Amino acid sequence: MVDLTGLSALEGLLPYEVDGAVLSAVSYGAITSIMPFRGQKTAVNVRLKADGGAALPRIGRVSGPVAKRLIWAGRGQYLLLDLRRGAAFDTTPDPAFDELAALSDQTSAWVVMRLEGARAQEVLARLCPLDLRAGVFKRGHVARTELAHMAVILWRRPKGFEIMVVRSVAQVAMRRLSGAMDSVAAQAVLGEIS
Amino acid sequence: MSRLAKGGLIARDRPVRFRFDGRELTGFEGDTLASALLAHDVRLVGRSFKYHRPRGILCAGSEEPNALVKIGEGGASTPNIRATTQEIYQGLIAHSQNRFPSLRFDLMAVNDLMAPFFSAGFYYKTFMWPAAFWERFYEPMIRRAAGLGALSGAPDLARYDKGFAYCDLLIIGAGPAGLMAALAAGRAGLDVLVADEDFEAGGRLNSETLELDGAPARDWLTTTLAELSSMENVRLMTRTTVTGAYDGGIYGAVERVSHHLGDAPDAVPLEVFWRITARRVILASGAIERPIAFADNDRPGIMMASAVRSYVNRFAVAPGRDVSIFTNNDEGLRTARDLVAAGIGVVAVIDTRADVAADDEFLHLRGAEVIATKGRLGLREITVRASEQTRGQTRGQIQRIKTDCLVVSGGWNPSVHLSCHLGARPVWREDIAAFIAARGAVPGMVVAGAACGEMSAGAALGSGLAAAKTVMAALGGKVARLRAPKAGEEGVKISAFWHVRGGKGRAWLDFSNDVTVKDVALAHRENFRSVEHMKRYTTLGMAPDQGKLANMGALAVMADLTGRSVPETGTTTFRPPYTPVSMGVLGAHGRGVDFAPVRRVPSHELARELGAEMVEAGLWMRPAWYPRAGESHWRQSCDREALMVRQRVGISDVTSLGKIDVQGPDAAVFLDRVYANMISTLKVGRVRYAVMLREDGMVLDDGTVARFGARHFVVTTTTAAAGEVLRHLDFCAQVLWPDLDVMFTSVTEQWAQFAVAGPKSRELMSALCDAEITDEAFAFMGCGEVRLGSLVARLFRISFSGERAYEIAVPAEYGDGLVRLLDQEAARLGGGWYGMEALNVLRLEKGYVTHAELDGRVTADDVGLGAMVSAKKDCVGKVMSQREGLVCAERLQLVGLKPAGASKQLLGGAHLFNLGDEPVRQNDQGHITSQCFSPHLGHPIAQAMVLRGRSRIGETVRMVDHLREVQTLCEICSPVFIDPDGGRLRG
Amino acid sequence: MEKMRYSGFQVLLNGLTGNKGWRPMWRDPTPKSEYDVVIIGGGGHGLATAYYLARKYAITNVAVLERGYLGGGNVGRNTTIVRANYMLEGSSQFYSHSLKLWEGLERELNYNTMLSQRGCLMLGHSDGQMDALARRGNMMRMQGDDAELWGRDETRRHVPYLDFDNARFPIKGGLMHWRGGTARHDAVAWGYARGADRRGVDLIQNCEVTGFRIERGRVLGVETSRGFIGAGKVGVSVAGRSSQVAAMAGLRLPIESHVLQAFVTEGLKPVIDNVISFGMGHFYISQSDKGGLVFGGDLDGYNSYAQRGNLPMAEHVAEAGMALMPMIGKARVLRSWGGIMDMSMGLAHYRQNRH
Amino acid sequence: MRLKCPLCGDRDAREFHYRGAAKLMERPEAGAGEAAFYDYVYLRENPVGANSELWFHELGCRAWLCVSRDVSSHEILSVELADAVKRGQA
Repeated sequence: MVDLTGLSALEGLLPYEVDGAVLSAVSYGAITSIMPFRGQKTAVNVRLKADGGAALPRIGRVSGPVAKRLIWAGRGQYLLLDLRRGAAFDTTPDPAFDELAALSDQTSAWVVMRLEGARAQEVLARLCPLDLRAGVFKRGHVARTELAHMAVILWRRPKGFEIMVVRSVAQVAMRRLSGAMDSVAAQAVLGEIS
Repeated sequence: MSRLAKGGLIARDRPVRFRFDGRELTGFEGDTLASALLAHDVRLVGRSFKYHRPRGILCAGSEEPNALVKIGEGGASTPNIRATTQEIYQGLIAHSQNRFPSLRFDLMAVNDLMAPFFSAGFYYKTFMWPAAFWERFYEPMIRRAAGLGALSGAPDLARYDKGFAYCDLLIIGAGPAGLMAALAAGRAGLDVLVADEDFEAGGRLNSETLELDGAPARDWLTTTLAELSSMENVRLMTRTTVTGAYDGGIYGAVERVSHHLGDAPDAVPLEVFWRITARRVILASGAIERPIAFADNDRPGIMMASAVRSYVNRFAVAPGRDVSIFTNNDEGLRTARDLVAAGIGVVAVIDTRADVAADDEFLHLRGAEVIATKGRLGLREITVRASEQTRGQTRGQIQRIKTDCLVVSGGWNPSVHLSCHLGARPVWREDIAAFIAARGAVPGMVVAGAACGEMSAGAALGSGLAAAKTVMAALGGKVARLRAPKAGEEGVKISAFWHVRGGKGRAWLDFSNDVTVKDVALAHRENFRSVEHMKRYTTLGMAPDQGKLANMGALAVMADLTGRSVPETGTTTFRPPYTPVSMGVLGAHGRGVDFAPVRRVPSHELARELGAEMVEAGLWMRPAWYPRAGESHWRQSCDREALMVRQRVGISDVTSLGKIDVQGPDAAVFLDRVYANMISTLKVGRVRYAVMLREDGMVLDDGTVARFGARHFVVTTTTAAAGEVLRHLDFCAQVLWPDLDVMFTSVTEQWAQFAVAGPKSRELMSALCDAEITDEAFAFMGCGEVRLGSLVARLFRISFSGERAYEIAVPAEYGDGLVRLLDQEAARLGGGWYGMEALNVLRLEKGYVTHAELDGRVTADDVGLGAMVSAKKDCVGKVMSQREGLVCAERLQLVGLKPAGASKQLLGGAHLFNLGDEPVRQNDQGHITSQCFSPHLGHPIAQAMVLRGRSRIGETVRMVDHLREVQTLCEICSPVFIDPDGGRLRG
Repeated sequence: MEKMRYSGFQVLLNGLTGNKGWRPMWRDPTPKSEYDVVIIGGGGHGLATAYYLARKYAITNVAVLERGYLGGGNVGRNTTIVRANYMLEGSSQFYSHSLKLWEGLERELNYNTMLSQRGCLMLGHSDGQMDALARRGNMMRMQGDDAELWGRDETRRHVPYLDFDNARFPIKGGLMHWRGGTARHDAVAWGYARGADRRGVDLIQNCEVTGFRIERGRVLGVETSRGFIGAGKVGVSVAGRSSQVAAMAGLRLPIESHVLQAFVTEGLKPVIDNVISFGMGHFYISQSDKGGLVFGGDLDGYNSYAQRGNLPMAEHVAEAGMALMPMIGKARVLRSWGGIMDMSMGLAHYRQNRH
Repeated sequence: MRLKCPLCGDRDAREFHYRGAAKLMERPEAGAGEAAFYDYVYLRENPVGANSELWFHELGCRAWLCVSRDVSSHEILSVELADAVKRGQA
């Protein structure tokens, strides 16, 4: 019987740190897409709560504890990010949801990076057209947007952001983020000396 | 040396060495290249575009038309840099441009002697005979003369970056108006971004000897800048030019981060391009002083008055020893006073106004004009005509004045550019004889200071404050109690005066493009009288400065000639960018592999280890072939791989194909509507090949539909069309049939998927999976879940090769693990990897189509899939696919081709003809869409689109490739070259 | 009006006499009450139509009505490319004929349109694209136009400054069409205008058509800002505004109006000899006789009647330029502008002399 | 340009994909015949001024939007979810 081992798309490439910012990889055990069928949102919430989780967040928001985070991920779609592998749903969607929502395992599909530090926002602003100002894109907010021509989902954390990109471009996204970190840090140093 | 002993904003304790045309010179930190050159009495800095006239520094800002130089040497050099904005740094190397062999002695200056024959548009009237001469002789000659600077030709390896910025208020220009507005808005707590193109904030306050509230303006500036920099909500960006206004409150801006540094650290970008989104904007871009046209007004030593004040007051440089001034407004007198205060001799002020009070400090000729100048490489003398109205002067008296610098002021043109980028036209203000920005020209933009005609510092400060109040009112905030400081000066008194009539030489309007008053007159004579015609005919305003100095004068000349007023004559269109933007920064991150994201397949690492050649497919990189020892040509690898699949087993990474989970109570109904064939009848555990049409009836894409449950399907798309198909599904679900309850999730990235094909594929699959893969559980076109240890995998028995084949999908993070396992197991069975090339061979042998055939112009019937369009239901594209022209017999249809002549060569893109027909367009019978060598058959095969092709199986046609000079005979055959009844597929 | 012939001799003669002898290139006639043919739109096509009606068919009682100034629409805004490297039935023949007209035009018009047949190169980045280029090139050769299929090495020999080593989309080769090139866009409008005017066509500027007078299904003439003008036939060539003008006559068209941006850099010494198009990047470029790099890309992608574009496309075009030829990084964009294109719903371009 | 997505808020237009006239919402019934489909697929009002059109928030929430936009000024007049508009019509 075979036993395959998983491999992160950013294996061995992170963390990356330059003055004022740290980019690191975050590993969620399971990521599940939940798309409630028509009229089933309440039932989905009941079911989620029965599993010890939070209800689905509002549009553009995050809900639930860190270990079992629920994020809004677009029109009619939510992602359950579970720190423990296979905690809520295994790769085979929970049959209890059959009539309630379209469930789809996305654990492998998304790669999550965390960008933190004093200049994290400035770094992200080099790549991302979203209005990232703290007064606009607040803690608990989540957005699907673009990062250097790639689709991303991002939300604000206490000291920075978590950034989700699809697996096939994870290395490109990482390279662009680390490049922006270099650029911002170097320019900041320049500003201090001149 | 013309450096003044004291004053200025230069750091005299920090000398900076630099070179100009090989000459070693020294300036100070705070100098521009222009000011440092003037400090060394370097007046000649360039040659003009067309006539190679000697030219000097005219301005002190980005509008400079003459002093364009090359900075740096070799591959990293930059042409056309304005010496007036380039800060000097240790070791800077600058060269003059557009001259040969040297700046002082330029052979091309012969053009100037030919000027009478090089009038506006002369080239439209000649160079037509003999016909062949244009390209061989005339044009190369014109081209060689073209341009000012030269690109090095080497790749630009400089680092460029981009960014997005958001603010409540963007203030464009950090002069008195902009700073006052920033202070008010900053104190009120707005999120403010101030951008200024200069390296010092302050605008004209740095260049004038003004007092504010009774103290030097510099004091106010220092305090204000200190306060602004202490505010967290205010960001002041110097060296940043806002270059364009775009829809939705978006502004483009270029930040020049390290042009002023000789050796910036590696990671420092040269420039950053900002996309700034602002709720409100205050345009405080100031104004640009305009010249007066008179004979030979382009000599080195003739300079704009405001520039001269900048050089004297800010850079502590005397632009000449005996300076004269030609003006139509008070700025001339102000300049004279500043010069005198700096200890520089003022020879005369030539004032076009007859009705102003005489200034006794210097010779003030009123009602006078400069009618000629002398000095080949630098001004030596001017000729002045004083008119009858001037007291103390006789009528029309001509006098010559020795002078080495002539200061010119023709009034001010407010910098309205950004207010016009969304199509608005500026409006005329008679009292200052200038166009100002129209109200509401750009939504959310308020104009302040000189840009809206408030020419004095006091008025500018007041207008900046007022603008901030307007913005605050609109955004619902309040300005703290704040007073604009009082300035002593008054507004500019001007009497419009554009050009001196009746002079003998040429009077230059556009210094950059060498356009004269006579050229405008000629345009008028030839009926090019609309401003756009005049511009296009004379090329006025099309040079690097985009007419910042020239346009108004030319408009006035044209207005004169046509008898219309200046506002009636109108302006040409203002277009972005305000000042030129480098391709490097606008296209930052476009270079090399960064141009588009690279998508990696799960087998990427192993493919690299195996030395596979990679090829792009959409944004993905996929292995094309896997060379083995002894294989030196791709065909060898490809042939081996293809035969391996036919004979044993091959494995291939098909992850890049689009995979979409379709779920929901209405999933089946929905898929019936988007696919041409019937999907709802598909049983759970089965797969169906399916075709999707566009609404116009053409094929959009093909793929498979697998049913995993009553309400759960997994559909695949081709690699290239994955994004388009998902968008189409969302469109159908949300826009066409929102009543259907169906959800899509792209699972392309979730599943690493591999094809396992060949007679031994079942054996391989069984070895891999926990349970044996039987034909009962997985018959041809069956699908289901299998376990690989703790993993649940999806298994599909589908084939794109014509062999018994499977596709197995595991969560992508296990992709690499599976890849290595597959590699090992395949090798055990004498098989291995096959790439895109072999995949193409296999599909051609079997007669399957790809996007080479499905090119957006074919119907399902054209490619032999007509029967798939179900008659029992409607679907997207069905009605239109049955249009007369799409179902008629006279269409190109998919067929196979095999060689029938001595030459076996079949070429993609070659066309087909009936035997005996001339190979011309009228006889075209079709073309080859794809071809390959079939190692299985031992000869080339092809797919072709042939007129009425399906009815012509067995016919011999001639393939002609004009481009590669190949002709051969080939036979039209079925596109299915192997196993037409599918025995191998079903096993 | 006196008809003046242009020549090197005239330029010389006038040069010696202060360029005082040049005459208006066209008249400014008052519109007559009726014409045999009225053409709406004084751009490239309208002027050319008037010219050929007069010269080829001796129909000279013709007026061209122009809302603004002659040649002010797309003919004055395009990127000056002239070519016949099309593939599909219809456009292929059309452009082939058009290029033949260009080739004799300056002598026919006695006006130098500066046709410069410096070659149009379309690049291919995959085997499939090379096959598609071969199909196109063969179609061109089959109807008598020129085309050469270049492999990677040959392409590199001709245009060594393209990025052959680090490109995201490697250059596999290209299709060269030597007879393609550029022409001075304004000059062709002015040349046709002068030619038509000399043959008696009335070119009427600042004359906007506001409606059609139609009786019993027949057009009798047009209402204009300068009054009613009767017409035997009315031709419409108002690219960008076709829908509106057609709607005045009660016609609906399968057209949307889109904006296409173009860009020019500051003048530079010659560095790019050919017209080069980079399909994968939606980018094309050439260098004008004045030294500016003239380039453009794809449509902005939304309906528009505003003759301006937006940043995303401008940035994309510049990124593609850097991807294709990283030597142009230090060239600076001087001006950008937008033209309005009539796009059919298959998104095939309707305009002649651009790409 | 910027569009105010009803779900995501104010966003740069670079996140969106433009499709064309909102008449595409009114797909004819299957039996409507070729002429009706020809009109649907090809003919456009192409007005100067306010235009009803469809945009897809492709790099955002993936909602199809029904946008009213002045095509002369590029001013966005309204943005609504296309499915809501469509259901409202039905």
